[in-house]
Amino acid sequence: MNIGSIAMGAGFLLVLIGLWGILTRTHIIQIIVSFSVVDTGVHLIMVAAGYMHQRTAPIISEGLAASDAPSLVVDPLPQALVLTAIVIGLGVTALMLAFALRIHEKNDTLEIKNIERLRW
Amino acid sequence: MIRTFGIILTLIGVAFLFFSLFLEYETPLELSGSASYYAASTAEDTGSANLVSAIVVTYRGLDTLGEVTILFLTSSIMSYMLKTKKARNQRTFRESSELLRTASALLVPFIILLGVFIFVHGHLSPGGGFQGGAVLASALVLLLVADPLYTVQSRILSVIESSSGFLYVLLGLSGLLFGAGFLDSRVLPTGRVGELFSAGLIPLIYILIGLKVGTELSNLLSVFHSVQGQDLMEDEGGAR
Amino acid sequence: MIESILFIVLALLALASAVVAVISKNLVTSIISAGLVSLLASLLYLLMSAPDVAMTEAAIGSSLATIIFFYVLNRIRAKEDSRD
Amino acid sequence: MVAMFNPIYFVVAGLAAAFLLTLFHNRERLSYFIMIIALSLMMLISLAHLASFLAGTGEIVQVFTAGFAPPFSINFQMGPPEALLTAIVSLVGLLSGIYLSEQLRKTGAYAQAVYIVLVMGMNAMILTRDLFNLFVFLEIVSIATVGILFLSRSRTSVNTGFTYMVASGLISVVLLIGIVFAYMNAGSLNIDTLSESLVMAGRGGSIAVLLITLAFLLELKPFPANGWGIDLYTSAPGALSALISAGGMSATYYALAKVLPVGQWSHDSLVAAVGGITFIASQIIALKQDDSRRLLGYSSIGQIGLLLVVLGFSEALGDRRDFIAAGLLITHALSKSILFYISDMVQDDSLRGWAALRRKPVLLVLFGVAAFALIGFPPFPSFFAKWDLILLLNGGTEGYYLLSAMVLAGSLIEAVYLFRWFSYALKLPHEDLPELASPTSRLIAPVTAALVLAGASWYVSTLVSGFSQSFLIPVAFILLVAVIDRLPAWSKNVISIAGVSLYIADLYPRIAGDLMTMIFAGIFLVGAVLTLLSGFYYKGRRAGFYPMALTMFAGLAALIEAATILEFFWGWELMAIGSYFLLIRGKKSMPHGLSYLLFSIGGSYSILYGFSLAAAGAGGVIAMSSLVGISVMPALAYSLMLLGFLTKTASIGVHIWLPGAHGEAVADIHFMASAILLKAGVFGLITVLLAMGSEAGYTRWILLALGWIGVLSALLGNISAAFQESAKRLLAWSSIGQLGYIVWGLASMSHLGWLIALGYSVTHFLYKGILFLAIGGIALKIGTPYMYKMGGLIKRMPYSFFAVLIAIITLSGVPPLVGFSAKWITYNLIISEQLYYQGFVILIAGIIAFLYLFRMIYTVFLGQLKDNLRSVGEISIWFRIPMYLLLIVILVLSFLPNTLLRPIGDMLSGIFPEEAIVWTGSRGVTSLGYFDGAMIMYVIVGIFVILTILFLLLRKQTQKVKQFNIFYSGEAPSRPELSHFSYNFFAHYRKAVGALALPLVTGFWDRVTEIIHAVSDFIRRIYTGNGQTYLFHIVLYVVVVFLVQSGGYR
Repeated sequence: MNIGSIAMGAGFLLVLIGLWGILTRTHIIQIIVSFSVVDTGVHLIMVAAGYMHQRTAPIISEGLAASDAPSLVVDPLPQALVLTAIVIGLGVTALMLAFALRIHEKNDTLEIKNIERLRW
Repeated sequence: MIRTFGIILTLIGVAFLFFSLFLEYETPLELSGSASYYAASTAEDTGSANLVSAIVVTYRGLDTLGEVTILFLTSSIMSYMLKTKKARNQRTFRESSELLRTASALLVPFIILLGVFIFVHGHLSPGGGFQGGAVLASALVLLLVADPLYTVQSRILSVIESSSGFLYVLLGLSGLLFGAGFLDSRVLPTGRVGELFSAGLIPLIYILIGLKVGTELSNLLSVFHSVQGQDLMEDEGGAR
Repeated sequence: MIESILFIVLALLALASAVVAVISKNLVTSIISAGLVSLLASLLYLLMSAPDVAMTEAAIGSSLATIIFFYVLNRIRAKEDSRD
Repeated sequence: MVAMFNPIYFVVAGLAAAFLLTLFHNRERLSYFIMIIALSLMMLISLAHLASFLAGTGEIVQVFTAGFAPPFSINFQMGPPEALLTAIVSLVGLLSGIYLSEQLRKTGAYAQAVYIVLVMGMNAMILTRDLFNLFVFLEIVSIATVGILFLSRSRTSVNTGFTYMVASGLISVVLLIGIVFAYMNAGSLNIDTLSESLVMAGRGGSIAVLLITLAFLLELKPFPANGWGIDLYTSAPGALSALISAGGMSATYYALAKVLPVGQWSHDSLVAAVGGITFIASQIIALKQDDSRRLLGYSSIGQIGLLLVVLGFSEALGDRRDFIAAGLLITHALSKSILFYISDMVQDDSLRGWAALRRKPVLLVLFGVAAFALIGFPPFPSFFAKWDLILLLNGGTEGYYLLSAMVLAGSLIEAVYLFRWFSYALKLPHEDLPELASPTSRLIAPVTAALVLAGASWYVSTLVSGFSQSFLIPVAFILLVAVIDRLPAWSKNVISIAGVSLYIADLYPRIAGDLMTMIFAGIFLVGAVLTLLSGFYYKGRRAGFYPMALTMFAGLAALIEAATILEFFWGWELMAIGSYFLLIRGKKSMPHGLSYLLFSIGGSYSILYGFSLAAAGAGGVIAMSSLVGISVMPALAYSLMLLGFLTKTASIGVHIWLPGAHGEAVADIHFMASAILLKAGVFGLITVLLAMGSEAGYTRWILLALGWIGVLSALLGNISAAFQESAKRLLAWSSIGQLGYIVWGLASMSHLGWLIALGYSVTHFLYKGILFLAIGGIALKIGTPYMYKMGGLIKRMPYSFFAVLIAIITLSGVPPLVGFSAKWITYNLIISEQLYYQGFVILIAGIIAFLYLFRMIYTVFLGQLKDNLRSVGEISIWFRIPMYLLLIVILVLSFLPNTLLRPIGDMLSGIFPEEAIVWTGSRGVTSLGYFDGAMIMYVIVGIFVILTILFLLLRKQTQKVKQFNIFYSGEAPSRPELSHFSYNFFAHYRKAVGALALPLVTGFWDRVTEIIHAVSDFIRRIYTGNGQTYLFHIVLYVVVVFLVQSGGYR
């Protein structure tokens, strides 16, 4: 078992743990925390998807000539995607927190059960 | 109780789904598809030593533009969603120690320099606009820790933010007008791989991204920071 | 080999902090643990030859996000205190 | 030209403007101006491409960003679907931007920037061909959506926004995992190269594709995992909901359509199932909804469900899929936008609050346009789309019969709630109308949307095969009349009569040889002129009357002219719209108009289904001849068509709309509705029966059922008529009875039977025309239709009395008038076809007819003149003219029944060859005996003359009594009018046979409604409002779908 599989497995477990939190925690801040755990898990999965055994970072330097790159570097594309995903994740988290503040303002509580709601 | 049971069952289902995926995963031995193309031709195409940077800025530049836009959205939304009332006088922050204040005053320029270094060298070494921008924002964090009453010049921040965003789009357009497509970085000479002045537009764009991300994150931070001590604007309206 | 063991330890630590982040009733613990998950993940990225991602996760995922969490928490605490 | 409008400019314009805006964040006017410029630019780009595609000169534009070919870089594609969808998104984006100007300006530049980015993101989602890029723009759209949601700043909007964020976050997780695994399996993120990649065949790839599909499905808010999305509609400003519903859903839908081929369509059945469930469930839930925005939300989701069905059946629909999807999408986007814009102006969110629209008729019109477009009435694109959809679903090598039936059932439910709502707006009595905030600036958006919808309708109709453009000419004429609606009634009346007359002159040469067509053309169009003639009575503007009456007549004319079943269906639906609006003009007619429309729609869906089977049998040919010898489930097809037409003849079982609807209509409308409109049903029945014939084995049962339906309609209609207090309702019930005779006659499938049916069709038109005009005129004159408030009117209205008398004699079928000849043939039919059971009931029904006829002539015209009616005058000359024209025809036909019956008989000989009646002069001979109209007339007139002479001679011996030469028994009744002798006239009969007239059928339909409402109330309980529960629904949905689908991977 190489570290790619471990990372992949850990990523899935992180998502599961986070999902558990999202579905069972009743405090909105904790739901957001759980969500960021899910996010981290997904990022881990994505990086693992690009990982290749015994290869180096996709940066050409003195030790790595451009011509050798195809046989020596890991897949750079998932890394680029993760970069994007991380930044998007921060944006989403920040926005969720802003909503949490507003909800607190309106409802004086962050317990999801006690928040006024629309129905049916 | 039933609810918890249902959630457990559902998560077991999710676990089963993940497990099925996990079984299908194996680390590849060869680069496939587009990855092999990137590995083989990035240096030649763009002149960037950092393949990830080349992908982020050039090949998938549109994603990055979108990503910057998301941060922009977040900080814009924040600016009217968490609009605070005019500052009240009794703000409840502890005075921070003299030591901290002096230290931060000394550190901040270096941190900013580090951030700039990171995004200027994005095409050469790990790091780039996002990382550099985040470092810039952390300088602000330090300032705020040292002096909670520090007022951020949000006007300047937003001018930098907007104009770097606008310039980013313009640089992209220049690719369309003088190069082969929107965001084509080969409008400037690609130079020799590994040199500071190489990789066409990539360093320029990364600088703009760095500035933009840095200011956006700073904006976010300062909005959240200011929220701590002040009340939010009242909301209007009733049912709707 | 050592790399693998290190990797497994880090991964287990990350999972453990994730569990703490989700289970803990204390919000501060939760937030710190979640930041820790990010930090550990960024170490994992480094080991997986993804320095760019590692830097980003460390700078954005673990530090900035945590700071924002604390700002919000402070605000809510302050408000609840002033009400009591 | 098009090259100037590089699709990448969507992004450039959007982002450049957004970034620029915030530089001017304290100059709202300038920043708002920049926003509008950017939005207009986006619209210009999409319109340029759309125009070039429509003109046929367009080529698919591929844009490679960064100058590298995909899959190495991200590319945009601008083809016809992209052009159309970006045009819709940009249009609604611009309109909503204009509509929201006040809020956007107040909230400032940042909100405007978010708004632009939202519209840009939707467009980019449509254009991009890269999976991950799609994800990025999807995120942009969801974040911008919640951001702009905050414009409304209500408590619920904040809670909704949070749930929405977490939910779309979860969906992104599903999507991201799917994308990563797709990339791992195929080494590409480009949609086009992915779909070519065979690597996807592996299990990992399959799951990846499933996850991606599922993510976009979830974004489209499938039932039941959509609680997080529905709240959005309730809490967002209406104009924003318009953008989300029209733009966001179009973009996401197209994203899904792009993604499905990636998995080699392996999930099309999943998409179809999700769509079907969502469609039906949303419609049922919407039924019980009282909040207008939430209702619109459910309805939007339902429409998306239907679109998913279309997508899922891509294979069956073939190259018509895009046409159908486009038709539904355009209609949905534009009409939903209109409704959401209006919802912003209405201050009261409840459905009843929409009565406020009466303050501004133009909004009512827009509401109507949107509602009819959503349901799929002509001439809107959805009409043609729905037609194609049903035909293709039933017409493929594999017929999806159940599915198409479900689609129609769902549409019917949608019609129920939309029109119930619409009728609230039109007719709900409101003490004081709620407020309406409708400055003229806010009208720009909905009016523009309606105009675009009209343009799209016209364009779509040119794309349809089997539909002649000439059917649009009457529509254009109607629009013209609608435009001059401000003129006084008489001028519009003149124009209308001129229009119809011109039309008749044009039509006549084309149908001159075809007697059957001539008869119905005569009833429909000559009837049109006669009813319009009586319209001169009305003073003032009679707002809205003429366009609607003409719509009905245009529909009827289209029935006659139809060369294909599509055109026939067009006419049928057009007629339904027109007649609905006519019928609801009465004061208390709202609920009845609604039930009329619902039975109409139910009936027309039944017809549509039958037609689709016919077309399926004919291999897609839709000429009228395809109705003959249907090969796909013929018994069902014919039964459904007959059932559909029976709703219009108001036969027993589906009659419940008629008494109320007709009973409340004003005089000339009553004439149109009863004497003319019902014949459309007869025309339909004849069309179907001619095609069906009576040879095939199954026809026996169909005809037997049809015969009994006719018989029972005759009996129960007549009984109920006898118990009515309102003269109008009496006539309405009587129509049910009369149409029963016709249906019965047709069902016999014999020469004599059809002679009766056609004879009755003509005579019923004649005498009912007279009766409606007379009774309607009287009711107008004295202000009540109740017979116990009339009496003795013979002295005040002798002309009316005479006309009514003649009509009644004709109706009752006693000698000497033309009714008798019909009755005589009836006896012949009963005996010659040995229809003894049915015949017995028919005879009974005939006797009962005397009861109500006697009651009517007696209590209205005879007896004592009421005090308050002493000075009342004769009814309007404009009523008497058409009345007496009809009367002359009756008299002619009575003297010479052969002028009518003989040519009909000759024609019928072509259909039913047996020689039934031999005519010599006015004398008809059957195997059972003979009949001579002229001779009977002479005899009766002779007797009448003798009696008159006797009466005049003996007259001196009678004693004249003054009207008030009576005394009371000393007790003052509390409601004197109810003690009038003509109140509850047939109380004793009611005791005996009243049970037959009890609304058994009404009870049945009430129960059906109740059950559906109960189901609705039960299902909607899943929307608890708890955001966490909604998140759980999403996760559960993923798991269930995965478990269901993964069976196929092993």
